[in-house]
Amino acid sequence: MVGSPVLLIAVPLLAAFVIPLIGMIWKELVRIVPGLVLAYMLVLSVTLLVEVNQNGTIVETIAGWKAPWGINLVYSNLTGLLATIITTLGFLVWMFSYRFKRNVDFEPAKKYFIFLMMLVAGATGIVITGDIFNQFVFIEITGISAYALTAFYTGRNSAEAAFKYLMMGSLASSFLLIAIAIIYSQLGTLNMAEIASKMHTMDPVFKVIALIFFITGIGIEAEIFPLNGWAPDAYTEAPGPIGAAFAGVVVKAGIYAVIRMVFTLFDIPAAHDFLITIGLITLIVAESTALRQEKLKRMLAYSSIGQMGLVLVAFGIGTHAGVFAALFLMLNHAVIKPLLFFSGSYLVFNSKEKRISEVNGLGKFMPYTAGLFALGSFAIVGLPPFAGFWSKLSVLTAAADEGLLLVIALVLIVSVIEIVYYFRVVNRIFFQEYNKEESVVPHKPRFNAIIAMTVLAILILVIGFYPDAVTGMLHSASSDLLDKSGYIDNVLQVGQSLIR
Amino acid sequence: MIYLILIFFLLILMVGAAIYAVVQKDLLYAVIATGVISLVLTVLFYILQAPDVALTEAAIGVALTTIIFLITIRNTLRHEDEYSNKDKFKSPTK
Amino acid sequence: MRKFLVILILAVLGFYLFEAFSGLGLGFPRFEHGVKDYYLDKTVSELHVANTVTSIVVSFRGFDTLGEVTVLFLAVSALGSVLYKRRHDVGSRSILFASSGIVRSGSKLLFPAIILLGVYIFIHGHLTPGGGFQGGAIIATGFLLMLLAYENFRVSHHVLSYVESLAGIIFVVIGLLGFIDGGTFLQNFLPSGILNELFSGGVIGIIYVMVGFKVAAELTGLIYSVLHEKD
Amino acid sequence: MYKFLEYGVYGASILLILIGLYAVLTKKSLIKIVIGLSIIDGGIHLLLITIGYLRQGTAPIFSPGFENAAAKMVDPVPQALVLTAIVIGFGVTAVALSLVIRLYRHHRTLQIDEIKSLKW
Repeated sequence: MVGSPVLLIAVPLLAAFVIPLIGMIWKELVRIVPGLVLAYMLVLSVTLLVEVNQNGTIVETIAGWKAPWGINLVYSNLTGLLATIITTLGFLVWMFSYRFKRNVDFEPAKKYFIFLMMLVAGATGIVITGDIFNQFVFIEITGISAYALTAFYTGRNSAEAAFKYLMMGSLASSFLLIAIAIIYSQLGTLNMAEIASKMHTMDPVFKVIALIFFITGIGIEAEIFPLNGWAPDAYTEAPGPIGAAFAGVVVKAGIYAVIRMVFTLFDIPAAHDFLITIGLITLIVAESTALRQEKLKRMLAYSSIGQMGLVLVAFGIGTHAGVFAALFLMLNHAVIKPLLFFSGSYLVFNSKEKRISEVNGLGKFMPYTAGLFALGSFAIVGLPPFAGFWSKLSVLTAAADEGLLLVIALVLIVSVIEIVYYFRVVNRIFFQEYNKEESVVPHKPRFNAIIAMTVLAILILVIGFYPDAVTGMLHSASSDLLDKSGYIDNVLQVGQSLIR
Repeated sequence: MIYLILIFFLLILMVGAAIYAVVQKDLLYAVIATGVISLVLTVLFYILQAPDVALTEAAIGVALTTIIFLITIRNTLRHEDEYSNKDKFKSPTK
Repeated sequence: MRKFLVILILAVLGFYLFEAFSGLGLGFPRFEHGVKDYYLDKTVSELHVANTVTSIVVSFRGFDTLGEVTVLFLAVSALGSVLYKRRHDVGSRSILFASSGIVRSGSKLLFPAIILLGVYIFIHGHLTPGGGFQGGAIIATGFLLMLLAYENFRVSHHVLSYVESLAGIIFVVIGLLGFIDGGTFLQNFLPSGILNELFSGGVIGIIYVMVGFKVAAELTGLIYSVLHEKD
Repeated sequence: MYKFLEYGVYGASILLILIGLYAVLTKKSLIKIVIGLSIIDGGIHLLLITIGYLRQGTAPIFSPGFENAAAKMVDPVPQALVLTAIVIGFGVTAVALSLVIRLYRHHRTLQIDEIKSLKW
């Protein structure tokens, strides 16, 4: 036993309280300590994942109260996989932004790293907790860190984006609280496993109302279609690496919360059709909006929303193959989109407007960054030798098994749209003439940023050429998600064996 | 009976204060009305046998939230429809 | 037009919510096997804590409380970073209104009493209504009173930051000690004493006092930094 | 008569939520939006406490000599949840107001349609 899941939450919280004190001793510690904590979280989550793979789900109780009564943390194949994705990205984002804002005052830099660490810790908490109110608390932790990071630049638009995000996030948490109130008033418990086991006794009307409130509440973090108004602005106005953190960390946690609700807590079959419908709408609207964008980060943001729509569609298929495809998509998106954000933020580093038209001919001046951006673009649209290809293929096969021809047709059309807008950018980078007036002044990426991007690129290539490296893990994670009674038994029984 | 009438009075006061807070154009009065809502909520929590929550609401809802709103209004604008004193700031000599 | 649409949506929403909740009934025991009976039982028989809300907030759902003080901590940090100005031209603070002599001397008289009340409330959090949040918020209102009455009343940012960090560190460390001692985070490792005595409930009292200090420091810091925001 | 009370308490808390939502969705002033958010919070807190209420119940605090009074106590769980939710709501309100102050600093207005430099 190397540690336990609770340390994934407790250590960053401890570090967050310690940082203001040690910052008075040596200022550099403020940057180093969050990195150490994130690295520790990464190592811990990986070792725990290995252990879970061998010995089965770990259920951790808090304060010695067995499962239905106390709060418990569930570290299974699924949650462990997502927690590993989240902590990996958190560490890479830290590494990318290590020397970020170095020339600026001490105060904002200190807070930047605290917020980044808490964003990752909160998202991990959302994923591994087994209690709906505890999940609400972690959503708030993630939310406040995200608002603060969005408003980090003192330019005029960032505060507006942050306010928009805060308004929607605050409404979302209100809806979540209403849903929690409905569930508690009916079942008298807050533990997810016990809710799932008692759900059949609940009045169907209440069930539907509660599920609607839940999905509206969490859908805002998960960027589901009518609720994603905050996302493009927040991605655009936040510092570059934070866009990657949103795409890789916050959204993953939100999607996990949605699917946990649909697959485990609520036994409403129509919810799957609902996921497919809402996912398709999200996909089409977001991708066709992305086509019209003029700013690079906005385009990436809409593309990210579209990918989440595709993930929801794949989850909505509901079979083992569908869930596998969805998890594969999430993994790939978590690897590729941060690379695009990282390299994209260096491409338009010196630009004020961050327009796509400004990247003309940058391929000559910063070949490495531009090459990585191109690699990310190829991977995300699903060109054969890269990572995205396998996940798109598995979505299509999963849909074909169920005979969902409309889904297949729409996904293919959308892929074409994706190819158009990504290749437009790649074409501008490599095949257009560099123009002194219009184009950006190239900016050489720092050493730590290059390492972070290279790690992501290697991951993409590994998944692309040798997908078997991850498919085993994804298969066990997807059977874990579909095994509802197993989840309930694990939580309630392991809880009982730990009675003091 | 008296008890019920008291509760109804409180509920009506609370909803009335909420409507007033939304309709009122003068933000200072709107904020005071929000404070009234919190105050009534405090009493209601006490009646509903939740003294812990009543204490929290009294300290945080009535005192701190109202004050922080008041400071914000003091630092910004007092009227909802007031269209900024932009011109004033741009040309103070005018 | 937009308003009518909104009112229509809200009417539908309100109808369903009212349908859902008016069927519940007010004041009847609803569920047979809810968690609340267990809590009410264990708080007397095992934890020896008189106030059930306290035992839930600190022990049964103590993780929520840890998250919650973190939310406040993040809110204070976010406030500081959002209102941060590069040029330190925040000289005098904006005064809400000039206070008269009566207010000044009244505040001076009330201030110790308010602080005492707050401390009393969070020390007796496990026996009487109230606890760390309530006591901390009351202490913060005491500081608020002084800040409003005296223009040049100063609270040291460093002291607030120290208190806040130390209280948070002690909270997590107590949790980790429970983890080392009993195998689960936040587990009680002290004798739980006798019901209705001041030293009862094991770590619950200590944790709630720490929460009290932390909340007081955080809320005071929050009010202070907003008050010093001058346009 | 008691039935009216039941409708009254639930109705009032739901009305608070709806009034707050109306303010958030239609009002143009930033501070009004934040006021709306805090009204919604108040409504939800009342709703939760009402769910836990027990007729003729007592507060969930044991006094000496009444250690077996658990059956007549109101539900303590929603109270604990509301306690947490109030503090979190205050934190979010404070962050929102600080953002309002910063927006005012830049734009010299609180009207949403004048601040619209990003697409809403």
